[in-house]
Amino acid sequence: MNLQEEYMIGLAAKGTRLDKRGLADFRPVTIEKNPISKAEGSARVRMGNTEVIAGVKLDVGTPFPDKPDEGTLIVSAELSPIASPDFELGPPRENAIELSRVVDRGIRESGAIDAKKLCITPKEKVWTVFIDLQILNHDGNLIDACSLASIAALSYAVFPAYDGTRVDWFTKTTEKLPMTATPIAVTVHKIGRQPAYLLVDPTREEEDAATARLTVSTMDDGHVAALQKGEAEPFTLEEVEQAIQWSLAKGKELRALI
Amino acid sequence: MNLQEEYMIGLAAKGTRLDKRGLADFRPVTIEKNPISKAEGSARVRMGNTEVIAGVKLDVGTPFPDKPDEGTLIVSAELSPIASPDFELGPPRENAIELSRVVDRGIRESGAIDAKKLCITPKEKVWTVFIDLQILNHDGNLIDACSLASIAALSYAVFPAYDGTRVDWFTKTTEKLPMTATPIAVTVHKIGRQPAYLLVDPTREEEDAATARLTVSTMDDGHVAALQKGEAEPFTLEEVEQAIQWSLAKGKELRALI
Amino acid sequence: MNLQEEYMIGLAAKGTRLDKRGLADFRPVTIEKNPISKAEGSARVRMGNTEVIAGVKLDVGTPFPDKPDEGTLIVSAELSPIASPDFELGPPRENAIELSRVVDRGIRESGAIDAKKLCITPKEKVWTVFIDLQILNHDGNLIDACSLASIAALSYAVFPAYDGTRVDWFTKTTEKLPMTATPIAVTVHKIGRQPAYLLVDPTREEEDAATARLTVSTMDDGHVAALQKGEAEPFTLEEVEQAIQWSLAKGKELRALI
Amino acid sequence: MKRDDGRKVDEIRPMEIVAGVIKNADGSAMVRMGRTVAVAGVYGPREYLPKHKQRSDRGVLRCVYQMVPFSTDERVRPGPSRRSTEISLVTTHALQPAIFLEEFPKTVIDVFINIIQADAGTRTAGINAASVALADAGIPMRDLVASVASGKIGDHYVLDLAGKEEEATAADMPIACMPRTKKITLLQMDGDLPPQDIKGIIQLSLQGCEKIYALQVEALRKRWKL
Amino acid sequence: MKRDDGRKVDEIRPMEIVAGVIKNADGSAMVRMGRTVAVAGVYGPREYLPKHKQRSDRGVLRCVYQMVPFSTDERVRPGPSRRSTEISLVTTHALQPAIFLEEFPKTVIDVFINIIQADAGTRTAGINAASVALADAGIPMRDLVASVASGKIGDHYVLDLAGKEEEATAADMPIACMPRTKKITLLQMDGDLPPQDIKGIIQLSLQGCEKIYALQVEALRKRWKL
Amino acid sequence: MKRDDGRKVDEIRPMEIVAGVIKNADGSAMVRMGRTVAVAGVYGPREYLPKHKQRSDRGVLRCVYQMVPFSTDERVRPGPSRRSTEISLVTTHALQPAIFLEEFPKTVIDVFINIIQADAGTRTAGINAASVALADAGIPMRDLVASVASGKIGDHYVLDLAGKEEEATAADMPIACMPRTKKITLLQMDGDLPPQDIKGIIQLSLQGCEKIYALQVEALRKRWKL
Repeated sequence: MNLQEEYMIGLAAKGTRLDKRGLADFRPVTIEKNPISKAEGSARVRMGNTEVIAGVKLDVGTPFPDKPDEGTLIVSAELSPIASPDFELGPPRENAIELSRVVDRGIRESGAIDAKKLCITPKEKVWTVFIDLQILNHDGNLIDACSLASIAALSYAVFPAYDGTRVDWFTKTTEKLPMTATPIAVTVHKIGRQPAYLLVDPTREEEDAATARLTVSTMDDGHVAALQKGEAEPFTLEEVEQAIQWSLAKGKELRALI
Repeated sequence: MNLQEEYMIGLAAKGTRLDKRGLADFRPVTIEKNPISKAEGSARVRMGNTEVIAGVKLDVGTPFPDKPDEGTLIVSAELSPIASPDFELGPPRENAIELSRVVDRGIRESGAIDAKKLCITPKEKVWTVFIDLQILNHDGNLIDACSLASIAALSYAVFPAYDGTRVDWFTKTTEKLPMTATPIAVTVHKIGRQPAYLLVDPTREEEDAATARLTVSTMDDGHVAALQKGEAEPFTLEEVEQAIQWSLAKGKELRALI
Repeated sequence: MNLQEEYMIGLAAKGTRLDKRGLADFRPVTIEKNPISKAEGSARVRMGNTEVIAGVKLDVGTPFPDKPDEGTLIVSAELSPIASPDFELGPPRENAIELSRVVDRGIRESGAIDAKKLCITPKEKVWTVFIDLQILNHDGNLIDACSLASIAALSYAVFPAYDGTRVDWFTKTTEKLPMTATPIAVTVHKIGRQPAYLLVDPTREEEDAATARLTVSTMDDGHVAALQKGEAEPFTLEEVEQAIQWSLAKGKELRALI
Repeated sequence: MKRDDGRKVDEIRPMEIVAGVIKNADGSAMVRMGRTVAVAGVYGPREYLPKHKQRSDRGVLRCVYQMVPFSTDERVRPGPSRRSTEISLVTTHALQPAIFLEEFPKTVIDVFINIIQADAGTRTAGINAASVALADAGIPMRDLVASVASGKIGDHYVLDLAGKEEEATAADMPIACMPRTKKITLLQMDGDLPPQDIKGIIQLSLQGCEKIYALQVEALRKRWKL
Repeated sequence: MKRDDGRKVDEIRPMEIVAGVIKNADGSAMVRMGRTVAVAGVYGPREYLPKHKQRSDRGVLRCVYQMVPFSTDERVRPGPSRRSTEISLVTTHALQPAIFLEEFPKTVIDVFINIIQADAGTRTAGINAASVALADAGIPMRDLVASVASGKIGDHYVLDLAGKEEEATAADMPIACMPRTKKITLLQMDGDLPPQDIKGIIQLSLQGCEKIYALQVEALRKRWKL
Repeated sequence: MKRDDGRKVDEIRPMEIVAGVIKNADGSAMVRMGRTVAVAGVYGPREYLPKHKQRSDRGVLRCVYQMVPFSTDERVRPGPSRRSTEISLVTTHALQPAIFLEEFPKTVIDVFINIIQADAGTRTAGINAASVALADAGIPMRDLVASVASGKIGDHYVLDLAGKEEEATAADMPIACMPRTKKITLLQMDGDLPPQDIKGIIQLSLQGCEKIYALQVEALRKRWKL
């Protein structure tokens, strides 16, 4: 453990942080609606100096054989080296894959999109929803920023025109995606080991010092839609319960911004 | 040449080996029938400490344009690093490719499967037979072990239910694959240069010392279905003839185990 | 700058080169017609010690959705290590990609092939024209040699037999490709910086010393079909005009060889 | 509540654990949980190459999870997928806290987990196998790691989901823990649950992990002839 | 001649340039040309690894151009394509003459250009952004590089093609130059033009580049609060 | 027996061998066997990089076989396939015994074999070309390597299968040997043959290899103006 890390733990013991925030405080969060007019829907999320854009594109494809009457969802995140000296060129590595899978499952498994309403002709044609995440600046907490941008972009998206044969992306309709809920991911990070402290929305500096994290996705009705523990330090049951409580509270705040 | 190698050659000159076997002796060989109930057919082969599983999966696909009324066969072997410190992660390298191609040709070119009976609708739908090889422990002679496991798994396999549209892998029928023959591969290895000795079923240690090998696949009727020389030391015509004789004899023993 | 480079610049100042050519002179150029009988059309081009073969293969495929009534063109160049100690094994790198894209655009954008005449059934079936470039010896000026070989191979090509279902490559017809023009690429290279000199058809040695190049593709009617500047030294407008003049003159000579 | 396979809600599937199944490996184990079969092989600690990847203060744990192509109803394509990459990552994190990595600076411990038959709970079976394989390799550990996936069907918390229960459950929650301290080293969940249910399911799983732990210890005893 | 968007033939699209948009980068810029939006981030000069790639007499410039999947009507597949590889190469060559690379031996300067919205002229927008980002990073430069694509519609030379003009033009000619000396650092063209038109279009583009240059300088002034 | 192309059963196809066809290579050769054309280029012996791959006691031979996309009726996709990878491997083994590799420690000899037209027997044509190219490069050799594929049609052993004979034969058996000692360096076979036929076909091929060998020597003599 280095000095900076020890100092952060010391602050956490007093309930505060390098930038004076409380442990359960987010940095200022803003959502810009549809900054990308070429996308069917898009959202730019800023959390402090972290900045991401989620873009939703729609296309017509074939359904999976085991779900012949449901549309499909593909979430991709590339950690483009434009956003951080830590990112490298090349195909997505395990961190980018975990990020996109956590975002994906938070939307997919919560049933936030009514996948059956994306079916055009069973077994033959369904809408495919692509969510692509572009990180513009990485200053920590990408899971929460990307999840928020994704669900916001979905809720802003409209279908392009489709005549039964070809999609005309140039002409957008006013029909919205069949959204049923607004799952929000909040990730609680742990710093220190014994004693350990929980905090939310870390900067990149805090994230580097964190020993573990737990992402909790919550729904409009207060239910939990997804959990994902990351990194190697264990959690106790009490810490999990604390994380869920914080996520419910913070999730409500973030949901209100969309 | 190192001491161990010289010692092995000395033993071979006396007709024996590190583990007391004769040059033409296999280690104990056992075949376990259908250890993998999810596969359409499977076989676990143990040759001494070498252990491999072959699994057969069936699916419906399209035929190749030049053989519109024949089913297809795909043999894949990955040398998973679980089985040996010599194996590395990543896509199959030349040794794994040679292994799977020798197994593949031994089955394909011998006509052991009646490919025309795998045709469902000419030009449109045929059965694809996948043979996947999982090496659990590599202690030499993978070609023979994998070939034996493959032909055994094929002979144990049954078709899954198929209603003309979708394969139902959950429901297995009692219909066997259209097998016409049981080709068996026996690989004769050469140790030393001048003089050189032939032996079968080497351990990994013997294999590392071997200078060349010749795989001979023989059929139920005593014919030869395939030859494949491996590694860089040449063979004389007399050595080739010797290898064929051994392969015929050993092949009969191995075939009886299926 | 090394001595050899300085020497070349000194020669250029006097209007001459290592092999006594004038700055605007090509090495001897020959085109061999259809050296590859398996290809639908082929051409071997020699420019001094540079030797390339272009082979044209035709197949029936589906059109791009945005051009449902046009055939497709795919140009591939691999810089096979057989041709030069500078080339390495592996998928095409940026130089090979630039080479194939410059050749591709010179043919595609000039409309040299009447793509609509490659349509068999709109939206469903069109001819795909593959041009593959095999470099046999690289002694400079690959762009011009490959462009020339490509357009020559296209003009020598004939359709294979096609019965509406399968292409029969074994049987060639006498029907030629629907060619409308013969674009010829001439690349002008720059050596030195201040002063700088222009020259055409460099050897590999001259090419290594060159600081920039400009490829100009010209048509039968004296029009320009494509420009592509390469490498990092800038050009002045006057140099561009000079390059176009040379390209028009040299292009006429090369076109006459087809 | 009656389960398809006759188990009680708080009962794990019939489980078989055998250590030492791969002769070439430094440690290995096979775990069967119902119809799911995982094999794990451990190689190391061995020098970590290339050298610039070495950690001077501790060893590095690398786990690779993969499904063998014939392990499922529909054949799995060989090679890594996004799913297997993520499971490899969370598996590494699930096992790492149990190992005294600080005792092996500059080395790497490789754990290869091959699922040879899949019927729910493959990541948890893989973690159970890997944990025994690490111990079989003689690597000093704080504790074993035990793992199980549970959920909620109807009003019941249900331990060790199997077969069609994965579709019937309101949520699928795989968990791993170090049983002696009940510290949670893996926690994932997809589905829809009120917060209080999460606690209930975790507690059920922690109890299940104790049973698995006992079987792991027994398998190691048998292997070491204790 | 009346253009679709009301511009005169020698008028560039409405253009916005903002320097310093990416906090983590050593230099950065966003350029909007009509509906095309490019973001460039510069990292370096930094040590070039692996060492055998270092040049002892100068630094190396590497540009990577890519289109973000949601930037176009039909989604772009992530990852490099033949097109993006070529554009990365010509972009590197377009910018390199402007930089005093000889002052940074053994280093690499990485320029990442992401097109987040595409509507004609993405490579030129990318070069304009990258040029400002390099200056924003404080890298010593002979000049900025400005870039624009022009063509010929009917009898008119037309500056800064946009939207459907790319289909209407007899040729599409992107160009980049160092405006102070009018030296051309990028020149490409596809189409069908008599030689004299090439000169005319280049001259029009060189004039356009001067306007772009003024906006680039203005953006840097604003960034440096001059 | 009458063959499609009028040859006798023990006759090779018309064969042309030219050494020194690639100026840049250290050694090269073109071999035409009927309509099959192979070109081989040799680079080396040269330092083997990265260094950890070097063998301190001998040089390493690497052969890469590939079919050019336009060499066949249906276009071949560029890049290595499982088939070409295997042929590269057996080609390396077929040539290696003929080379005094122990004279070139720490080096690599690269042999690139491109099939520019394919009509049966491409691997054997490639080996014949590579063998001449190695000699052309001045690499000390025990012997040349000659190669041919034979089979059995009806009751006849048939030398150097071509065209549709590949489908008519009961087996396809490519072989390579060092003609002076008749040692077999490549041997493959697919088909269905009683054991005694294998001996017969090998003997026929060994005779065929002597004829090929004579043409190889002649080509080298011509190249060296002996």
